[in-house]
Amino acid sequence: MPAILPIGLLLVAGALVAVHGFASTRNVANLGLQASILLMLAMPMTLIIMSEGLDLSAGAVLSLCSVVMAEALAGGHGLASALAASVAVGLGFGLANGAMVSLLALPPFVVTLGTLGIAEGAALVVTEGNAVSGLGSGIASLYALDVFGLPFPVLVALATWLLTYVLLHYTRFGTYVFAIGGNRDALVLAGAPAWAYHIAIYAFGGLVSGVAALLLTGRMNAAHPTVAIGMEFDAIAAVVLGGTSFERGDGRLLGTVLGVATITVLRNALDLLGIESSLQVVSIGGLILLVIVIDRLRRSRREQVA
Amino acid sequence: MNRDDTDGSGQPASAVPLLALRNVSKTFPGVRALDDVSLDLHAGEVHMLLGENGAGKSSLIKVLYGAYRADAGTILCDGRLVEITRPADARRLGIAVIFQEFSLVPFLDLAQNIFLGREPRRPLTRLIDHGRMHREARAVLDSLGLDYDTRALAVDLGVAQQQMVEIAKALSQRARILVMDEPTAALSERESKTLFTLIRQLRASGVAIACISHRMQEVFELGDRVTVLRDGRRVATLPAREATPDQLIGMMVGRAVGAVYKRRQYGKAGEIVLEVRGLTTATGVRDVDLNVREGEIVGLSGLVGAGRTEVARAVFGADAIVAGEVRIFGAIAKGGPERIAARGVALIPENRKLEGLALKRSVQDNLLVASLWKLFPRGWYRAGVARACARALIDRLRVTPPAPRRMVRVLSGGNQQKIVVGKWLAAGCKLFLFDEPTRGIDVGAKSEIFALIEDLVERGAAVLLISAELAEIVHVCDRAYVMRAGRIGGELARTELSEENILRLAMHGA
Amino acid sequence: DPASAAGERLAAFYKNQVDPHFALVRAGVEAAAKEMGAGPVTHYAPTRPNNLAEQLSEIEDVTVKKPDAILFMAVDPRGVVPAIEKVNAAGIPLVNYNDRVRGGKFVSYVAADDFNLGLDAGRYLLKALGGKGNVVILEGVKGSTTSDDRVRGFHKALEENPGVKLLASQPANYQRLQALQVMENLIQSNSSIDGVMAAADVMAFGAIEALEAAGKKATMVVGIGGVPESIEAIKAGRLLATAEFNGYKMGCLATMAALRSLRKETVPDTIVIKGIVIDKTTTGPFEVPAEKRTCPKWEDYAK
Amino acid sequence: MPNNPVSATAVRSPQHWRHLFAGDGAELALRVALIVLIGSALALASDAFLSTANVLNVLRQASLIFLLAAGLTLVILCGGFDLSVAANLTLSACLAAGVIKSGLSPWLGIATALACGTAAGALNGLAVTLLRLPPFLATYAMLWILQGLAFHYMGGQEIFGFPPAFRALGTGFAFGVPVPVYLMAVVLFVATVFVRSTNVGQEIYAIGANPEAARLSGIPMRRRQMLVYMLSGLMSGIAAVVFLARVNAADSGMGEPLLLPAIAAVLIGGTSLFGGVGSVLGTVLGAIILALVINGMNLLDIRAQWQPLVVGVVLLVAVMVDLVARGRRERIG
Ligand SMILES: Nc1ncnc2c1ncn2[C@@H]1O[C@H](COP(=O)(O)OP(=O)(O)OP(=O)(O)O)[C@@H](O)[C@H]1O
Ligand SMILES: Nc1ncnc2c1ncn2[C@@H]1O[C@H](COP(=O)(O)OP(=O)(O)OP(=O)(O)O)[C@@H](O)[C@H]1O
Ligand SMILES: [Mg+2]
Ligand SMILES: [Mg+2]
Repeated sequence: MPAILPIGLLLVAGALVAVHGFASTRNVANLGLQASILLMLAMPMTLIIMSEGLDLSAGAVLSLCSVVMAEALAGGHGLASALAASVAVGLGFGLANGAMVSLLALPPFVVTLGTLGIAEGAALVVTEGNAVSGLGSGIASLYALDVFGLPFPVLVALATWLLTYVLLHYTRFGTYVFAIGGNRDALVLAGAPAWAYHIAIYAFGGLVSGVAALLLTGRMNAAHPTVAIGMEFDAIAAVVLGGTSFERGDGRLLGTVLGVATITVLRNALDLLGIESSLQVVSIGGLILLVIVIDRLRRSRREQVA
Repeated sequence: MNRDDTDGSGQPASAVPLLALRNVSKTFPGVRALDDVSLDLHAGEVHMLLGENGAGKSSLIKVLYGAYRADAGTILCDGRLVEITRPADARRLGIAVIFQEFSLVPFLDLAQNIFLGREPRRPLTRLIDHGRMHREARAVLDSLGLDYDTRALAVDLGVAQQQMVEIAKALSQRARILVMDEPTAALSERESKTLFTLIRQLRASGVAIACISHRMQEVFELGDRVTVLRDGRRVATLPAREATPDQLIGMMVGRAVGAVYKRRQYGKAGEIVLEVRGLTTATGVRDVDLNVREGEIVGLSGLVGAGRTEVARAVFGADAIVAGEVRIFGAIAKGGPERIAARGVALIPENRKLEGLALKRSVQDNLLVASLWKLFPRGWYRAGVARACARALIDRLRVTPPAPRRMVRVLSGGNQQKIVVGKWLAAGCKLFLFDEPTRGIDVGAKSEIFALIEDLVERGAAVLLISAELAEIVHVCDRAYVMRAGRIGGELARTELSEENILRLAMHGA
Repeated sequence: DPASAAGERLAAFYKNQVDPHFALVRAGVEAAAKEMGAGPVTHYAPTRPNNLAEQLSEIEDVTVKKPDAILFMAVDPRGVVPAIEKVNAAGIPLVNYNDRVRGGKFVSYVAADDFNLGLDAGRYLLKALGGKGNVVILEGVKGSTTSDDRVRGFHKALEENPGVKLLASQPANYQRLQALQVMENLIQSNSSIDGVMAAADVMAFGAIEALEAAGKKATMVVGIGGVPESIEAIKAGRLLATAEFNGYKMGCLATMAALRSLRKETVPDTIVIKGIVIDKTTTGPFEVPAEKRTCPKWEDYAK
Repeated sequence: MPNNPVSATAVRSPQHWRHLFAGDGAELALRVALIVLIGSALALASDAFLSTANVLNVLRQASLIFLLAAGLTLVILCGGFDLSVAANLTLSACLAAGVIKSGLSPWLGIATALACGTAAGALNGLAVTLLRLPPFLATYAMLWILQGLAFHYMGGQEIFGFPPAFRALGTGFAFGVPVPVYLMAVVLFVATVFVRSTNVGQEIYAIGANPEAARLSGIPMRRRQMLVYMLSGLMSGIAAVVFLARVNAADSGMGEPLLLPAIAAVLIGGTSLFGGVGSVLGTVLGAIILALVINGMNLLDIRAQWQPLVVGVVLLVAVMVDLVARGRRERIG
């Protein structure tokens, strides 16, 4: 189990004791809302990192999807067709990323840094840099919906988790995610169309971004061309804090969830404590450092025992 | 698929070959890997493929498996023309291949690895049926006499275990045609024997088997027919019974070489260069004592997993020492590889791809990496000098092609191994730790490498030689230590060196 | 009135912790809170400058903390509306300052009149140019109220002076280096630039550096702001003028509005801080460092 | 030396300057071609483009990115990564500004920037070598920490107004060429000689290509890694000085916008993120391509919203161009 578990638990325990209002119903709901978009980015990101890849474009693509969705809504289209448009854009970027990584064997970091620019630029050009609003109340009320006592965004995020879990552990696609990261040649030699599955990993990421745009847009009842840029780094940090490695297809979905939870709880608790923003910045760095140092120490002990 | 054990060596080959390659050619930029090669595989035969490193054996297999696309030539299956453009096509035709490079996925368990690409799925949901997969994997492993846990991750296996899983993976396909690229290179004698028994069973049940090996005795032990390749061409195909080792080697290298390298002369041992006392490591070495003298080749033998590699790594400073000491020229050796190497010690590691080579760098860069400071003591690297020096090493090692700027990744396995060995030659070392220096190397290259080792000791170097091939230890070493379960099981002087004695110590201790 | 001091807890929001303008705002908030006997103020700025997503989370978190009142400026005027509505629902009074939010309920909106700041600064420059010549505009972050309104003001000024030609209008995102490089590039394609209108002083400085390095000291630059650096530059004759965008006053007045409303006094729903155009002749009052400044009188603004 | 097949003195071979580009001549040529292509297009579209002044202008703008990216290139060649370069620049610049502004000598300010940069680099190095942390994450954590310290130190204020002698480092000209361009040339020359013509440089490539093999070849891996992270930190410090001198002010957000351009410059320059392949010369070309694109967009008065999109396309084009060269490098012996 990665080091994120004890540290996350410690953090939560500390917050419960020391932070006034942390356990209030309202705050728990906040935590859920704040974690949900990050979780949705981090789920496919886990698979992508397991496949020895990276997706720096996730935040920019999410922003663009949100813009597309908002433009569609503002243009009087229904929620379903707006979602379809957003998913199509996300999927398009995912496929493009995947194709360049899989078929042209370009490094994922470079490819997705390029598509980050393209997505960001496209969103800026479409919106002229302005936020898109006037979406009507449909998406906002969907966002505010409670289903079986769970807020809609949390439900969508949990569903994404469940879906990713089933995909990873109970389908060929998931098995091949391990294989593409661990030994792609083995998969090719096993007769599987590795290239297609490799594309599918990124396409899955784009698709989830397209759906996550629903939450992002709903949260603001508007869209902003650069709102989610930078979130991909939080997602990557969550994935790696959760114990997924950049090498050899070693990944843990639950670890990612814990990583997302820890980052969210930390920021939330610091806000509730009213800690200076500059110190918040330092403590985020400190948390990441702490987790990876502990992970490292534990691992070297295991290496010695083995 | 495992019928009664019958010795199938006498079975006649059927008239129509199960698989036939006709006039296959394959060119890589600058290299003609296969040149008009034809090959027949009949049901119930073991067809051995022989050839020097880079002769094109692996390429031939890759063509018949659809991993490479041939430039010319046809493939017939059951006498019918077939197209094999992708591995999936080959699988459909009942071809299974065990490749030279491992093809296990580290973070999948054994069952998932064995069934990679063929995962059983539940009918309705199309989700993977883990229960069935593990049951069937269990059955395959049992048939090989392996008690590995099907839930263990591949990453936790040793090299030999990985090779056995590779074999299980191929067997589980119930293929009609089974091709093996140096399956025994990573196995100990005992595991090899298990494999041979199995191969005979498969042959008896009508499977067509092709097998690449650099070990001459395997050709005669297993083979019904032998095909020899040289420089991408087929030299000859003949019944194994009618062939002699010298004849085959002659065909392979185009010149006469002894089957097993024989030490030319034994010199006088000088002062102690390496002395290890009570060495214990976290990697499983227990209380090891040994020493190596100037002008000596000392063997370190034992079954796979006995901990020989770990001894070498600990001496070289690559693994931490828990207890005991290592002395080099009498002085205690401490620190990491850079400190030990600076004192004139070289380690030729066993896993060339992971530990030995920078695959994306050139031959020249790899050859000189350990001797930079020897060649350029001031620290100024001069490319012209480096090039000339690399050329000299390439000539000495007979690396083909002799191109210093070629990327190491595209060299054949054996040539890669030569570079791993070669990179220490210019460093001016006095103690060489050779860990499986001849793994995957053809006989010609093998004798070249042993000549090189002998040359080193004649010039006063000390050598510790680890090899899975007992014959090498017996014929090359001045004396040998035999390890068992992390400890030294015993020491054998030159007069006592024999395969039986080594095996006795390796399995039962002194 | 300090008479009813009650130690109210305030939360104040900023768009970033990078721009000195917000440091002045913060100083004003602190000063007014102290003066009126409010409790400690907690300050919130996104850890990444101008990050909307982070600001949304901060609003949500602050709602849990339930301060007595919130002083709020939006990274984006529209995207924050649902979050503000939640604060409204939680019954926490808000004062909007600096950047207007396009929705939600606020006790008061305290801000400069960005359009007029742009117009005044623009007019000042064009008058100095004698109603003719070539100018360029450096915009701030697209979509922010401050930038958009100020640029509209510039354009109005240009309309009034048909003799002046607008050569280019490029965003430099309130960043000095970006303004510097945009200016360097514009100098190459436009041999004569007579004036520059920058939506904020930082960008004016970037432009000045570029112009001075190119030996074009004659080009006149106006900005909007009035941070200490601007005053020095005006005195040194590098910056022609700047339209006062007084962060200190804004912080003071927003705090006063919040506290007064908490103390059941009436507060106007809009407080416009009229700024003068600061030029060589009027730098005096702005040379006082933030810690020595005093808040303006409430009565002067609450008409 | 019993086992030396050849010794350095035994072989006399002419020293080729060409080896400075050994191995990736094709990639570099393609990048130069890309620059020529973009340049010709711009020259056709805008009269102002081909003036000496504008060419120097582009080089000056490229120099800041390059200074930052040069250190990053070394780290990446060595198989590492450094996400903290820009935050390091910010902190170094802020501290240096503080020193200069407090009336101390500008020299002391410069020393502060270089020392701060190098120290932060050393911390990265220690995290990677001593604690063996994954570089991407360790330097990401460092990014936050350095940025936080800069926020804390500046408290939202800015520090501005430096002595002209100091400012000359960023704005000055010598023989008609901007000072930062000289600095770029010097760093390019020194770094290229360092990686191509010293043993240590060769070792850096070897570590990047396969750290385990390099370690088992007796290369003092940790010392070399330490060195590249410290050099990267030093370059952040140097870039901080140029930045300060150029804009005449420091604020706590100054470096952040340079991070992605610096990474992009390295990547457009053809250095592989997997280590062991690439060159500093490539990075300079990458930085010039970036500056060129932005310059062109300004000259043609294209709205700045298009910038990220165009830069993204250029990055992808650059790496795709490599596909052509890649096969060549692998096979030509
Ligand atoms: N992908 C490739 N690209 C370029 N050249 C290749 C490639 N694969 C093989 N070759 C070349 O083709 C020739 C035959 O290689 P092959 O691997 O078939 O040899 P081999 O007989 O299996 O040797 P070994 O016994 O060393 O494994 C070699 O010269 C090798 O360098
Ligand atoms: N049959 C086995 N059962 C359990 N562990 C094994 C077995 N084989 C190998 N190992 C593991 O592998 C480690 C050493 O393996 P390795 O094969 O490198 O040893 P070796 O003696 O150098 O053999 P060789 O050099 O022939 O590969 C052991 O410490 C052990 O943990
Ligand atoms: Mg082979
Ligand atoms: Mg071994």
